Amino acid sequence: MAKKHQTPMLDELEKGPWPSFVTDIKRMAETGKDACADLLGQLELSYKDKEGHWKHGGIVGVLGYGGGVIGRYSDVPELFPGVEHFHTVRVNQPAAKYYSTEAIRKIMDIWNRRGSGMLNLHGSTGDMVLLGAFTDELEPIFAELTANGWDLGGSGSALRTPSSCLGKSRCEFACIHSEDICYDLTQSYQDELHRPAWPYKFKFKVDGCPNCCVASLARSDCAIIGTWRDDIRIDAAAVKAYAAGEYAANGGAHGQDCKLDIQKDVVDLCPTQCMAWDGKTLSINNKECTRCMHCINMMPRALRPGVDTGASILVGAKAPILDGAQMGSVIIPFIKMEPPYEEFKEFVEKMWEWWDENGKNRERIGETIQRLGLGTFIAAVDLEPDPRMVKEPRSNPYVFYKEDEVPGGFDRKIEDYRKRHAR
Amino acid sequence: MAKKHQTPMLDELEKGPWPSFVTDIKRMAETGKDACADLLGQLELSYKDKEGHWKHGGIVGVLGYGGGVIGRYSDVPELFPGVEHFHTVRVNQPAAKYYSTEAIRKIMDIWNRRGSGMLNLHGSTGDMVLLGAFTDELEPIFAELTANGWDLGGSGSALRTPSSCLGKSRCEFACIHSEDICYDLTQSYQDELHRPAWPYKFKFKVDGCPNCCVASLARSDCAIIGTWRDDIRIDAAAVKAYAAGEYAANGGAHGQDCKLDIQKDVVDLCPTQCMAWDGKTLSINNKECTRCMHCINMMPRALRPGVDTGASILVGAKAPILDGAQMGSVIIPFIKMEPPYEEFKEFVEKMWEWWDENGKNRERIGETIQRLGLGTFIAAVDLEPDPRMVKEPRSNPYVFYKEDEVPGGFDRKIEDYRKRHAR
Amino acid sequence: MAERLTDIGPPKYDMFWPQVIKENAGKWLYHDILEPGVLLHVSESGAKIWSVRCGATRLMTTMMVEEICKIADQFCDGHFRFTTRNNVEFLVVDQAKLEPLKKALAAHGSLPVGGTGACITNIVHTQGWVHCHTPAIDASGVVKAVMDELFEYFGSHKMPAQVRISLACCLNMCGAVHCSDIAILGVHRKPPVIEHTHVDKMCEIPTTIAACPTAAIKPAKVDDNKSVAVNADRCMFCGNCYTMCPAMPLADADGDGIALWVGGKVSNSKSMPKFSKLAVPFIPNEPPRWPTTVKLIKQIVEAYVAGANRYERLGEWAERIGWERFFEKTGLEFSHHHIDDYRFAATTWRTSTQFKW
Amino acid sequence: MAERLTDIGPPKYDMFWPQVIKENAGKWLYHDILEPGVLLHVSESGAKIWSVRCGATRLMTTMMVEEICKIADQFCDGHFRFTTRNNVEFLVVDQAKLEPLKKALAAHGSLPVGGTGACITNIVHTQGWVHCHTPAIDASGVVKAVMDELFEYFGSHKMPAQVRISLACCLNMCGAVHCSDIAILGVHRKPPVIEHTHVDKMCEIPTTIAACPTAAIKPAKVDDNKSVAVNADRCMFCGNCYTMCPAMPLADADGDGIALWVGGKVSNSKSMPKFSKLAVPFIPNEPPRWPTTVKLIKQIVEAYVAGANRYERLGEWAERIGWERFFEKTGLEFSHHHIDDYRFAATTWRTSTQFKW
Ligand code: SRM
Ligand code: SRM
Ligand code: SRM
Ligand code: SRM
Ligand code: SF4
Ligand code: SF4
Ligand code: SF4
Ligand code: SF4
Ligand code: SF4
Ligand code: SF4
Ligand code: SF4
Ligand code: SF4
Repeated sequence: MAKKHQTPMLDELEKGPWPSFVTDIKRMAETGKDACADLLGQLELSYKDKEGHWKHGGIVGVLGYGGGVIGRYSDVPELFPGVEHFHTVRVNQPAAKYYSTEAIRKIMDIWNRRGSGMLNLHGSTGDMVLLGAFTDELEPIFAELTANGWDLGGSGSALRTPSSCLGKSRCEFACIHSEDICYDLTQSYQDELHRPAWPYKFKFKVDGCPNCCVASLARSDCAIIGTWRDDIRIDAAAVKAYAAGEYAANGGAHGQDCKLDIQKDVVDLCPTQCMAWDGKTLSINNKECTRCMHCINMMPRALRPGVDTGASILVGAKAPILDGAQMGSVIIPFIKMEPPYEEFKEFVEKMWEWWDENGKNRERIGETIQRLGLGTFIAAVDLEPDPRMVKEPRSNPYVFYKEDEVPGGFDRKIEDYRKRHAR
Repeated sequence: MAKKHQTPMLDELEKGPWPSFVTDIKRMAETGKDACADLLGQLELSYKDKEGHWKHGGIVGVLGYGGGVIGRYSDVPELFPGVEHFHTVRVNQPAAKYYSTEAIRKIMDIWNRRGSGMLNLHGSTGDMVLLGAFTDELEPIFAELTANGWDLGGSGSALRTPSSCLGKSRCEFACIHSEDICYDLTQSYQDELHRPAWPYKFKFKVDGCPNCCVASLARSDCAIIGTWRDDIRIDAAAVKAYAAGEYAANGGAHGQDCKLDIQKDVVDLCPTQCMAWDGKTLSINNKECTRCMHCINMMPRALRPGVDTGASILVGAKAPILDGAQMGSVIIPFIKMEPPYEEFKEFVEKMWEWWDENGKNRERIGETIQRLGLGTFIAAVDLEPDPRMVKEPRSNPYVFYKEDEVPGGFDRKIEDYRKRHAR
Repeated sequence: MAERLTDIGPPKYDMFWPQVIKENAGKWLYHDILEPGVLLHVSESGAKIWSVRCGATRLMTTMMVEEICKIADQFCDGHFRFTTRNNVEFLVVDQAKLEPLKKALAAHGSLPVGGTGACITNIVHTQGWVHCHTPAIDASGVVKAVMDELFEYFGSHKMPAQVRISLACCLNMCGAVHCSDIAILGVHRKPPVIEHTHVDKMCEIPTTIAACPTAAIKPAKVDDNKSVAVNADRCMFCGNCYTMCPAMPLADADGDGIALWVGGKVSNSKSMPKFSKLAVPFIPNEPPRWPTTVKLIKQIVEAYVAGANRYERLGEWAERIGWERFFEKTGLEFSHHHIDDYRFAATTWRTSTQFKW
Repeated sequence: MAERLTDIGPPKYDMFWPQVIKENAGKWLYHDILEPGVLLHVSESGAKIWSVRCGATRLMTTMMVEEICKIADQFCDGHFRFTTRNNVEFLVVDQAKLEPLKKALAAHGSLPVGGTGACITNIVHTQGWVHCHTPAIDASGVVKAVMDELFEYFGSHKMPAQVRISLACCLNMCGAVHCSDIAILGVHRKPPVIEHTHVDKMCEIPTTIAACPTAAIKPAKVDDNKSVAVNADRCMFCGNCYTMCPAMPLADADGDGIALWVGGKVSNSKSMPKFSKLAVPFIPNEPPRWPTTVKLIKQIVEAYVAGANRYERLGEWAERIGWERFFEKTGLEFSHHHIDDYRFAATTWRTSTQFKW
């Protein structure tokens, strides 16, 4: 059906050294994929109009699931019938996005037969995003996916697909098993993931250490970030090797020729100034260290996080809608994270319960906390106030007291007052 | 009339090395001053009750003035008739609070005859606060004050008594003549000071340099703070003398024995790290200096502010009521301040006009700016946006555009839109 | 029909791990970036794994995936992964296959090696005109144009520190651009145009009204239709009403375009995470290659490279020199749009005489 | 009767200057604090002036002023001044009179010399129970008790840097305590008690309602009286309603007391000005000598002296070591009251994994 459209503007995007999605899609279109040809056609029209050409939403899905599929229809379907329906299927990625060619080929095969053949690897939340299916195909796609061991990810006012950095699988900095935590939460909360029931969306992201390679601190309602409570491990011999210029600085991030000046690059840049270097020995006053990772990043062969590891839990990160963007803020400074993660899950369930009861429609938990107060939230999840939860104590004097905190309570009689004070 | 009251609690405040206001007032009471005896009596009662014993406000004043007197009545007058009326008279202090014994004795004489004989030197805004007069005495007090060259200060929704640091009179750091500016503004705006006409109070404070010895930045709706645009003056010989330990560090503020480590105490603590010291020469990259005063404070005999001096104007400081405390924020990064200060006064009048038109009842100008936007205020006083006005650019994407900023304006037809986009 | 499978969740994470990871997970000792795009990880056991990172388009076809699979089969026993920024990583266990892999990638032509260390790595981005209904800009096209210009920085270690560029095509910020070194954000600048004949049919009016962060929307009766009215003076074009109500589109060829934000970061290394700050309030949409956007980003990047200390993130640099200096060094204009006027605006005002000329 | 004099303003500032200031104003070259309380200023011309600073009570009698005048006449040709923190400065032109002046002051007994340099100078304060109608605490008595305890720091240079203590007896903060190293603040903790029979007579109800920052006040009819009702859950005891309406007093023996705040500063030296932060939410009123308040202030001061670097203001110290450490070092308790829940609360939350154990 789809004819090959003229795409003079898009063709400009075939130039230049960076890989071109246009070139990729064009060749797929040439194999006869209507959706590909029409997608390019419609995109060319958008380039001309400087406006998108998709209709608003559209509720489609698979049986028994409240999410996982985003409905999408063209607003110029007569011109581009191949993308008249262009629904996306969010396939829950494996934690840290490792694949075997065998496994991914099965999905590609399904997608070639039943979908547009175009996809995002990966969506911003972490899913494999299969882009463009007709409504009829959704249920068969789902059946084939599950038959092959795959399931849908989240959408709507539900738990969203959790994601993690690669952590212990290939990173020496990992203080917690980010992938296992991600997998465990995903499996434990399948119902919350597939059947929207909350005021709004809720995201978990798991980072193995404070470097935050999955950006949990900026993009998840609940960020689980690995950290430690004991001392940074120092390999004194390796420190000497760095000083002697035997190892590249910062794990080679600035080239193998870039060597480390331990005083200038490590000690002077430590945010707490808790390190000392006398030309021979590097020492760290661990009590004053805030575990920022800088020194470890600079000298990965000499320094390692401690061994009493666990996570800091930061709640409330989100994008700007409605009340402005937020980052996560510290709710649990330290919690051990060993399977089956029960202490953590108890916290999660208390948190959800509170949010479910108190959150307004379309209010992320971070906003509910803003509206009702961090102190209120802390109390609701049975935690004690801790200065680690704030950057600084309050500076305004507008302090609330509950009646039972004040001797004599709030009820007073004006007559008593007037006995002491004439009007 | 007043008997000597028993004041066992207050008597405890006669002990200890710090001067005792109780002892002072007691001896005055002994001379037969009823007000003094009764003030102590009533204060003792407050100590017992843990509640004050003054009635709320009371409108009293002198003819033709809307302020300058704060009405006050005892709520237990039968017990303490000497303070039944206890109005305060705010006498506009001389800039920087220099007195001759001759001049102040005249005021004390008036106050002994017609008032309580008690006063505050000085009130927080800067006035001499004569504490405690009966209503009948107010007009005579005013007449005697003016006859001796003194006038009342401000109160109510008016300009408040301007005040300043001692500046050029005895401080080598003064970049502007803070006392002259204070005096000039006070004289120029006598009407605004005495006849409340605004949404709320308005305060000027003038500091000769960024050390802010009159705390203008924290306590005045319009802070005028001396600064400079050229280079810090360096006396190289004096630098050497500091290095040699000949001069005390920080002008002797830590004792004459405390000497300066130029690298550690000056260069390393410079917030912009724009200084260098090679053991012989101190150099400053003035372009990067933020004129914080630290180095000058440390080495007053070697460093001096530049000679192209003027002021930064910071608007909006205030205490917490209603919307929270504010500090002043930079509105004019630099303005020359030479008599008759016309450019500055033009700004002041524009600012007042805008606030008068836009401010709500009991809204300080800082709050009006918060409510309507700093950008709106800047535009209203005919200034250009400058990055020096903010610590950082906005981080939220909620940017307003006016219709004339956007090609084609805001008026669009849904029919046109629907021509391009099916529903 | 067999029982319908649901709620099985994703495959377990270790299913696709190469054997060396199965054996050494949690035991890695250190890493070394051997050259741009090539990582070596060494285990306590002495085991090693090489990862070769390649730029990818994120929006790709199954054909492209098949090509990746072929390469992975040939050099990596069928193992590969994607990074959190949409790069592909080929996992090499046998050192002998490293150079041949690199040759094969060079021959492929669309899998540039890089994205490690002090580089400009792949741009995290969103759907744009390819799929979403609310974008103010395209995503993939802008990314392509920008990455072409910054290509030399992808495959090298020339930056003072890592630079993370993100793109989101509307204020929903699916790219979470609010904490990026450089953020490219699609912005609308016209209030919604209201289809009064359909508001009541297609939308829940109270929810729509509640959705507006500035309370710009009021109920209104227009030509006998129950509808809404928007106070244009209070509208800041967030598009949240449109999310709730399809009868209130914002998209407009003249109104829409790009805002640039700078200086955000997520990692806790050295300085605490930071929000991105507004650098350029508006650049018109200039498809297909968005030359002004590309130029201004280059300008920011070059000023940063010239001015920053090694290991200093873009935001750390801007804060060290001061934002007044940032605008001077980048040659960008400071306008009233840069002055915050939203909820926490007052916390961004300069309450000090400390600033630079 | 002669024409009534009005609007003459204060005497001109230079009327009361000693001759040496008239000649050298604007020409001062440097200063030197010779010993605690004794300042020397040297002019470009070589002229000198010595200033001897003495603590004073602010609340004083004309008798006290007369005593100051006598001393000034004897040693200073009748010249003296007050500082912005209510100390007296005797201005000495003739060096020979310096030592005799100091002796005379010592003999006087109520004019302690000090208040310069790295000291704890006089406490800026307000009216308290001596004059105002809204205080939660007394002012002069608390100041006396605290200064007695800190007396050794007034006349010495033992602090790491200057320490500015301020007191305000209610949230109106006439002492502008919001930017002080240590702030003593009178706080109420009970909502206003309403005199329903008088609200309509004594107050303008709409203005009263508008005065409440948290919108806790609603109109109400009570026993046929037009009055108001206060939602106690929303009241944070600011007293602003009472300012507008005398029929709503807040003062209460059990409810009222002191909160301590720390770490503010005004000067721009080194760090930018800072607000004071909550250290101790509440201490009951303990007249006549407020022992708990005195003890806790001492505790803060001693932790600061022990921990801070030289030249480091209290707030700079707290920020360097981190607030979690501040609470540890001072032995103060951190409670939910320390967590901000007002307008900018979210900007105070810790959005980083950076903190100390
Ligand atoms: C597909 C995806 C973008 C992409 O190209 O990768 C996406 C696409 C949409 N997002 Fe998103 N979001 C996607 C990740 C995100 C992220 C990033 C993340 O999860 O790490 C964010 C920021 C983090 C956050 O959650 O705050 C994000 C914040 C939003 C928001 C703003 C939410 C807020 O509280 O501020 C909306 C608006 C809404 O929910 O109404 C939104 C809404 C949408 C909608 C459903 C549009 C709408 O108005 O209803 C988009 C559908 C696009 C389409 O047709 O394909 N999307 N969205 C991402 C999901 C793919 C996946 O499952 O992997
Ligand atoms: C006398 C004085 C305190 C003192 O002991 O020194 C004082 C006393 C009062 N102030 Fe004040 N203020 C005094 C300086 C200040 C200052 C400090 C300053 O000016 O540098 C401030 C903080 C800075 C500011 O202006 O914000 C100050 C902020 C307030 C406020 C809160 C204003 C706000 O916007 O937050 C109020 C409440 C009000 O206006 O309703 C207030 C109200 C009052 C009232 C009139 C009480 C009231 O609720 O109406 C007090 C009368 C007390 C009395 O009976 O003696 N007073 N007031 C000070 C004036 C003396 C003088 O003229 O020199
Ligand atoms: C592969 C990946 C994780 C994954 O699960 O996929 C990853 C892997 C590594 N990161 Fe990362 N980071 C990855 C995304 C991130 C992100 C997230 C993002 O950009 O969206 C961040 C936070 C960015 C931010 O702060 O805005 C991130 C902040 C870091 C940092 C902190 C650097 C800093 O100075 O702030 C380090 C430490 C370093 O580089 O010295 C780090 C270090 C590392 C190390 C060295 C960890 C290790 O020992 O193996 C890995 C190689 C770094 C390299 O490529 O230079 N990784 N890293 C991600 C690769 C993305 C890409 O394709 O470009
Ligand atoms: C006399 C007085 C001005 C006046 O017009 O009355 C004054 C006088 C001087 N101040 Fe001040 N300051 C005076 C109140 C202030 C205030 C206001 C306040 O405390 O309410 C401040 C701001 C306080 C704050 O930041 O919270 C103030 C912040 C400074 C600073 C900045 C210090 C810092 O490290 O932040 C300096 C510089 C220094 O001391 O090195 C300074 C320096 C000076 C110098 C050295 C200026 C000079 O060259 O003569 C004067 C002698 C200082 C000394 O006593 O140690 N003056 N100074 C005030 C004496 C108050 C008192 O009796 O104790
Ligand atoms: S967040 Fe930490 S543990 Fe995870 S990949 Fe990045 S550096 Fe490694
Ligand atoms: S982790 Fe950060 S804070 Fe801790 S010692 Fe290293 S650089 Fe310093
Ligand atoms: S503010 Fe500056 S000029 Fe004024 S007295 Fe203080 S140090 Fe001197
Ligand atoms: S005034 Fe401050 S910023 Fe300028 S050189 Fe001196 S210490 Fe540095
Ligand atoms: S950022 Fe906006 S336009 Fe882009 S995908 Fe997300 S919701 Fe759609
Ligand atoms: S675009 Fe945003 S601000 Fe404008 S009317 Fe819609 S919801 Fe309100
Ligand atoms: S702080 Fe409050 S109680 Fe004290 S004088 Fe000011 S208004 Fe009165
Ligand atoms: S004390 Fe303050 S918060 Fe409470 S009712 Fe009165 S005005 Fe409102």
